[in-house]
Amino acid sequence: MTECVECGAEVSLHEDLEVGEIVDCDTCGQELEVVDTEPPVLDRAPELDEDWGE
Amino acid sequence: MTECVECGAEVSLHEDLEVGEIVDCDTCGQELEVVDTEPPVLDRAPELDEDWGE
Amino acid sequence: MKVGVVGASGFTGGELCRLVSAHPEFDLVTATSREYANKTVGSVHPNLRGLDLRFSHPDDLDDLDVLFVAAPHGVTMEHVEEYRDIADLVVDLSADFRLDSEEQYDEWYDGHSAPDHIPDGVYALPELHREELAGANLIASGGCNATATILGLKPLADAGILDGADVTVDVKVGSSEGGAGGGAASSHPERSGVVRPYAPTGHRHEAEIEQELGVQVGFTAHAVDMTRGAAATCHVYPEEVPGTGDLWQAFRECYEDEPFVRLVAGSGGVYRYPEPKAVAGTNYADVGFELDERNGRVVVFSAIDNMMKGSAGQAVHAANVALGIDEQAGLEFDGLHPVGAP
Amino acid sequence: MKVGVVGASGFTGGELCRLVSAHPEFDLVTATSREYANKTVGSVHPNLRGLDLRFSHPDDLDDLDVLFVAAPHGVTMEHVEEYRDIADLVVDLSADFRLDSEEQYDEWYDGHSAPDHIPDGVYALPELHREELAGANLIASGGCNATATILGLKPLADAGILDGADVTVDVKVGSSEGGAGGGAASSHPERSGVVRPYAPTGHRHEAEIEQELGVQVGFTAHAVDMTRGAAATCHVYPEEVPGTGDLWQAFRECYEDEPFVRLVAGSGGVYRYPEPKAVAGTNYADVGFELDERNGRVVVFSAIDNMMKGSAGQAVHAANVALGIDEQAGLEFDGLHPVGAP
Amino acid sequence: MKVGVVGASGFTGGELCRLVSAHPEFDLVTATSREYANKTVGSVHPNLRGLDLRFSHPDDLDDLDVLFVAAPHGVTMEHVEEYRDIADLVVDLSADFRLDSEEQYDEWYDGHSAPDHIPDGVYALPELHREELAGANLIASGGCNATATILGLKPLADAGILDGADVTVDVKVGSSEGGAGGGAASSHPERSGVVRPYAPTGHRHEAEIEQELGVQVGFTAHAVDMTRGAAATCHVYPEEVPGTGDLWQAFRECYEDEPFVRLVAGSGGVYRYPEPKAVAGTNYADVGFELDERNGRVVVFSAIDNMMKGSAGQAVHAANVALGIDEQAGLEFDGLHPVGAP
Amino acid sequence: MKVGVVGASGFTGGELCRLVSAHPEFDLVTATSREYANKTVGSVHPNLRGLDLRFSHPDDLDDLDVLFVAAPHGVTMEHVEEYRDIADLVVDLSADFRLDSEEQYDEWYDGHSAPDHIPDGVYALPELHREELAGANLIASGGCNATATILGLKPLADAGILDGADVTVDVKVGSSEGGAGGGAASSHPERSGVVRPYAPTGHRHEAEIEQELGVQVGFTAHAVDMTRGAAATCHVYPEEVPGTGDLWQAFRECYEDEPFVRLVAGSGGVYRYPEPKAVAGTNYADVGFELDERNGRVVVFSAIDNMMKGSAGQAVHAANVALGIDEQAGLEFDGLHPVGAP
Ligand SMILES: NC(=O)c1ccc[n+]([C@@H]2O[C@H](COP(=O)([O-])OP(=O)(O)OC[C@H]3O[C@@H](n4cnc5c(N)ncnc54)[C@H](OP(=O)(O)O)[C@@H]3O)[C@@H](O)[C@H]2O)c1
Ligand SMILES: NC(=O)c1ccc[n+]([C@@H]2O[C@H](COP(=O)([O-])OP(=O)(O)OC[C@H]3O[C@@H](n4cnc5c(N)ncnc54)[C@H](OP(=O)(O)O)[C@@H]3O)[C@@H](O)[C@H]2O)c1
Ligand SMILES: NC(=O)c1ccc[n+]([C@@H]2O[C@H](COP(=O)([O-])OP(=O)(O)OC[C@H]3O[C@@H](n4cnc5c(N)ncnc54)[C@H](OP(=O)(O)O)[C@@H]3O)[C@@H](O)[C@H]2O)c1
Ligand SMILES: NC(=O)c1ccc[n+]([C@@H]2O[C@H](COP(=O)([O-])OP(=O)(O)OC[C@H]3O[C@@H](n4cnc5c(N)ncnc54)[C@H](OP(=O)(O)O)[C@@H]3O)[C@@H](O)[C@H]2O)c1
Ligand SMILES: [Zn+2]
Ligand SMILES: [Zn+2]
Repeated sequence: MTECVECGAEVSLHEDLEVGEIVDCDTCGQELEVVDTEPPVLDRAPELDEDWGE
Repeated sequence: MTECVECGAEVSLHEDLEVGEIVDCDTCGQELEVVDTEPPVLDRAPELDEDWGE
Repeated sequence: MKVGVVGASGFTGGELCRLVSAHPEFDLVTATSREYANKTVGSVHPNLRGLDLRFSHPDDLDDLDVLFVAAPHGVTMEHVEEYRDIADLVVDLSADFRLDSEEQYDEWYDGHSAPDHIPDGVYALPELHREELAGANLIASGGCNATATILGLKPLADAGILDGADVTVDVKVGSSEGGAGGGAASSHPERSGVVRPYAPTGHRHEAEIEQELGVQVGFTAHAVDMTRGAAATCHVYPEEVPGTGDLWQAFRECYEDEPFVRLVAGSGGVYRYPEPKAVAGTNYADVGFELDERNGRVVVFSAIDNMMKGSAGQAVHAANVALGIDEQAGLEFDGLHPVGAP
Repeated sequence: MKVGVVGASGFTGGELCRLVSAHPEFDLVTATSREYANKTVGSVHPNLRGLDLRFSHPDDLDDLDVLFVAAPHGVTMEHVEEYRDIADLVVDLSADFRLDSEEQYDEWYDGHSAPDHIPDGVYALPELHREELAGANLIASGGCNATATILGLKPLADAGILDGADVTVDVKVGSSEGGAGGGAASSHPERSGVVRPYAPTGHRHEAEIEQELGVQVGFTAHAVDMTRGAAATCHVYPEEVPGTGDLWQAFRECYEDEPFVRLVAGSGGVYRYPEPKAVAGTNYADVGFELDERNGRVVVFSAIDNMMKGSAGQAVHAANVALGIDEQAGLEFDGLHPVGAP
Repeated sequence: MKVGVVGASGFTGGELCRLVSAHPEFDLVTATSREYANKTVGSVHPNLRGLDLRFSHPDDLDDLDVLFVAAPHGVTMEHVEEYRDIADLVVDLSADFRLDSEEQYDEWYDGHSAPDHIPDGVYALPELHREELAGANLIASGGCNATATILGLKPLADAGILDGADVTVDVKVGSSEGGAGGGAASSHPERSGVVRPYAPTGHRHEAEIEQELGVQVGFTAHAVDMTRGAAATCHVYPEEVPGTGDLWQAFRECYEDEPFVRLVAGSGGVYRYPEPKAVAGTNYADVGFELDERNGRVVVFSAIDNMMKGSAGQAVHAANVALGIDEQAGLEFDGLHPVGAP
Repeated sequence: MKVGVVGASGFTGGELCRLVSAHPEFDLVTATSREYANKTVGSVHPNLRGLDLRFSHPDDLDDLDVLFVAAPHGVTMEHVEEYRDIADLVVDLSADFRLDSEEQYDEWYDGHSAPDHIPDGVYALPELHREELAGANLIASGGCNATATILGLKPLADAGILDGADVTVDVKVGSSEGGAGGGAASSHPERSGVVRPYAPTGHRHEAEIEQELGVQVGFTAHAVDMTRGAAATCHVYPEEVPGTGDLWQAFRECYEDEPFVRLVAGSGGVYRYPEPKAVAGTNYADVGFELDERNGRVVVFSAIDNMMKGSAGQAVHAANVALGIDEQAGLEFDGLHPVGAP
């Protein structure tokens, strides 16, 4: 069990976690990148903004 | 000036026409493939259907 | 020319005000409304905020060159003497003078109170009646669903393809067709997102269609979620199935010199067939077709803006013809892209 | 029962997840997506935020009681051995097992890669195949336009009214029919407010309709501005025109015991005929009709939610029948009023 | 339990009929309408066609366990004695018993005709008044815009972040908020596609917001093109700008045990923040926020279905609490995806 | 004058083609598209079917009097030497030359590749820069949200009411703002019916607003269900609350001679305040306000068509000014009524 860096909730993780994988926090929905696996460490995943004309 | 194979209208063509180019008929909108250039010969271009779930 | 509009607070009346006020030969001098008399036209029609005109009461009409009447069925027949007295040219948008004989009114409507004027009425579509319109002084603008249907089927009628054919017309229309009033069924929560059969059978536009094309059609209209627009899908099973070339020839012969009818069929891209949003705000009728060889069927698509080619635009077009003005005067707007549900 | 959904990130797949997870006898244990593997199902389908499940890859399917496959045409035929190995009951939403013979696939699709399984496929509509469905282990959920059409015309077919009749089907559908992908034509600016002929002729659902009803129909589909919903207007010209009483009898005989077909015709109020927004979110098919004596025509209206009766709901209904569960289990939602363009 | 609904032909009344009739502990025995008395409930609400119930006149109310009143403001205060006589629990959806004192009614409404009952009224939101609701017998369901606002700002209020803060609330609502009546402004042609300021200032919901949160807000509401839904964007400039972690803590503390409030913020995909269509048909309030460090601003988003959490759902939820029933009974529907403009 | 449009297959590029081709002084000679090179302009923009012009490749630009560039950010800065070589006047619709200094680009965008040209760029709004525009040869058309905001707040800025005021801008925009591309979030099923916060904080238009008004604003934008249109609601808390008379005076002073800004506030009828559908297709900005005495707040409403006043219309207007042509040339269209969700 690892804490979400965005909202602080615990994020449930599946087993064969790999570095670089993206999971989402089920509380706040933040996309999290797995930066380490033993123990699992999560960081905010780079965001892809919607492209809106301006 | 070449006739559109779909509607029979004359299709205005630009100069440096190349075989394989796609132009559209300005009467009926049919996409036409240039199959020969001297003289220009046009045929129906292969259609790309919209993908509709069914 | 001094031009007036009766029923100017309504939807087609507002559209007429818009067209007349921007028309190079017309001066909008009178716009009537009983409910909004003395208010500015722009207070009802926000697009006409720049217009320096107030509604007047229909009882106070003065001499005019042209009078457009955009009131419900029955109003013009009641006032036709008065209107023709006031104006050299009366263009009526209701059904009051669309049919050729009193008998037809008895069959489809509730009788006619001014039958003597029926013979003077010319059906407004220039694509069918350009010659009779020249010099006419009573013009009956067609029904919007009828207009879409007639323009879609006319090339087939002319080419004899409708002779003995089974014809079904399935129409989809926007909410402005109901006019500015509107009860529960046209409230936003009930009317949004519908595909609602509103005239499954017995629609009175069948009368016009039959009169203009000489063919009886099974007609059904559905309300769909748009404000402007009418689209007719005509399913035709001819006795003898024509080829695609025959069809193109029929459509081109019919319309190649028409300024307001465009052939749209078989093109690539998103807009392959006629559809109402591509003509919204314009006086165009887009027509096209597809051949269904498997079923021996010709499918004709026709799309108009019911506020324009289906009413106010058709009326101005016919008036232009009647008055010998450039046909396209005041009707040059080409529409918008992208546009959502206009 | 352990239930899985392949294609769960798509529109019908998401609907299946919704239905399965709320179903009293089903446990949603697997939902596949290649693109969103490891993400929560709720990240794609916001209505399923409460679901404690992440997408898995379709290669990692485990043993299941029921597998629903909501992938594009061709996927199930490619994997059918594997799927039937994994699950006792496979319910496929694509067209892969809808038609009765390899020949039909050759005619309407691009051939079939698992023809040996074709005979096992049962067409999912319980209204037509309740008995074959009991105990089936390969079910082919019908096309949405075909479903609307078949349910509308079935009473007339059974009553012999279609024999020798000319039949035209004019369909209006919402944007979810195109699935979750979507190119330029389904972008909001281009797709809003349309009445767009998207399949004027040659629609592949004709094959199913013909197979199920034994009648050839002229079929045309239009995209209209709604997300969920398909409405079929069937214009039937019978050899002998029936009376209204005959029609009511035909419809009532056909559907009076059907839990998911409602007769809606001639009622008062705003909602007089079937219309898609009145069935949105539900598994109902509303069907109704009107007689056009003048033109010797019967007009049949049929409305469904393409996500439900037209796909996921039909699939669950058929699975219920196949598994001997209460037919209505998991399909009790009655829809909303008012509702805009759902 | 025997349950009745007054105003059942209206929008929130119809929603109550839907919820009550599917509720495991409730029996819908009476649904009143003056206009449609003796017609089936399904003739007005097409989703309730399966309901075997006809409208009765409100004068003919019999003994009930629970009475929901979904009539315009003023009706309940006029009949409150009678209603409380008839039913053990009266749940009123109007503003008649929302405010704590007669003075407030004098300030914001046109006075109160049954001030003695004011102290008995409990504001319905269980998130704020769960304890007072237990055993209440007069419940005042909140305003929909107020509900969206209060639920969005409550965590900040509790955390002291609103103390001394400037707060602006910019609301966007659907057309069902206007009820089933509707004049010209809510006709489909005029109401479609709008972003229309309908209550720029002085909205009466400010009174409830102030009462429940203890903070004065600048409030502006806009009509937008949807039928169901209310979205509040709250722009808060706190005296001291909190960090994102503080905000998450405030929101989680407030709502982590609430069955009907979900935190939605910062997620990926299409649905990153609360939006009304993701909660349409459900009793959820989705709330989320974003920190604007540059401007020292906290932006809070809150989205509800005005027919549900904003009225009928809130009313049933509160009744469940008052009656000691499972809070979520009858409110389990999770909504649809995809869904257009519900 | 010979005029070209780069990016003519896009939304603002198509609008420019429409405006230029109907402009009395302009000749549209070149419209570029890489994707649709050699196809007719009408195949992409159905409203321009009558235009006898095919797309050419942007590499093949010839000498022009005016070049409009409607490509994504970054394209113009990359090609600015070439464009200015080819054309006497370059009007760019992107953000590339809107800001006054390289530093600002570094802060808000990803740096600038042609900083030497920055000083030449004139911000296009004639309401603010009419004098600098006269004779300009590099014009930067403003952002649509920025335009709506700037025009709404300018009178308050000029009157000193913004000095020390807290200002929040809550914007609602249509789907055409995203351009012709569009991924999942802008597909019709996902984008319909939304009230979706898409830029809760940190919108880059804040830079322009700050530059043009000298005031920092808390800015949040929401996608709503329309195609054309942007509406800004500005909530202003001035240090000293002005009276309604002061406000009217500020607005009238600012705009009474402006051909494209209309004051709309407090009128009766359905359209009381600015709203985007009343300006759809036109170059008007409608602005209005309401005073909230209770909360010491001025609420300003501003509505534009993002395709017109928010981009292509503003660009043509600025070009007219720069070239000394009648300001309103080519921009006379007054919009439609009724109109749905254009
Ligand atoms: N909507 C369409 O798509 C369409 C298409 C083709 C033809 N038409 C025909 O055009 C006509 C007008 O339709 P609409 O949709 O514009 O209707 P509308 O919006 O309801 O407007 C009708 C107008 O007529 C006025 N009016 C009513 N009774 C009158 C009377 N006795 N004398 C003078 N004015 C009267 C009303 O204004 P006041 O009450 O303020 O005087 C009202 O504004 C109808 O005949 C209709 O069939 C409409
Ligand atoms: N939409 C309707 O109204 C409707 C009605 C009746 C029947 N149907 C049928 O239902 C099926 C699904 O339609 P839809 O509208 O839901 O489409 P959709 O939204 O495009 O979803 C299709 C899903 O299939 C998955 N997928 C694609 N290729 C796959 C493969 N090779 N293996 C496993 N999964 C694959 C995709 O997910 P990933 O890429 O993430 O794996 C995608 O989410 C189609 O056969 C359609 O004809 C649809
Ligand atoms: N719509 C919303 O989003 C919303 C949200 C929160 C609260 N509310 C509140 O809920 C209440 C109902 O709103 P609504 O939107 O459902 O309105 P509605 O659709 O207009 O319905 C009101 C119903 O009340 C009935 N009614 C009117 N006067 C009555 C009387 N004197 N005695 C008995 N019944 C009477 C009417 O039915 P008959 O004429 O057939 O009897 C009508 O169907 C209002 O107080 C409203 O403020 C509404
Ligand atoms: N949409 C609005 O409301 C709005 C408002 C104000 C300002 N703007 C600005 O206006 C510009 C255009 O926006 P839009 O909404 O019209 O976008 P759009 O619909 O996506 O169109 C952009 C067009 O630019 C062309 N293009 C792309 N890269 C190019 C390149 N390297 N060289 C030449 N042409 C290129 C593309 O055509 P091909 O790929 O076919 O060449 C495309 O059609 C953007 O800078 C935007 O920020 C837009
Ligand atoms: Zn989190
Ligand atoms: Zn051609």
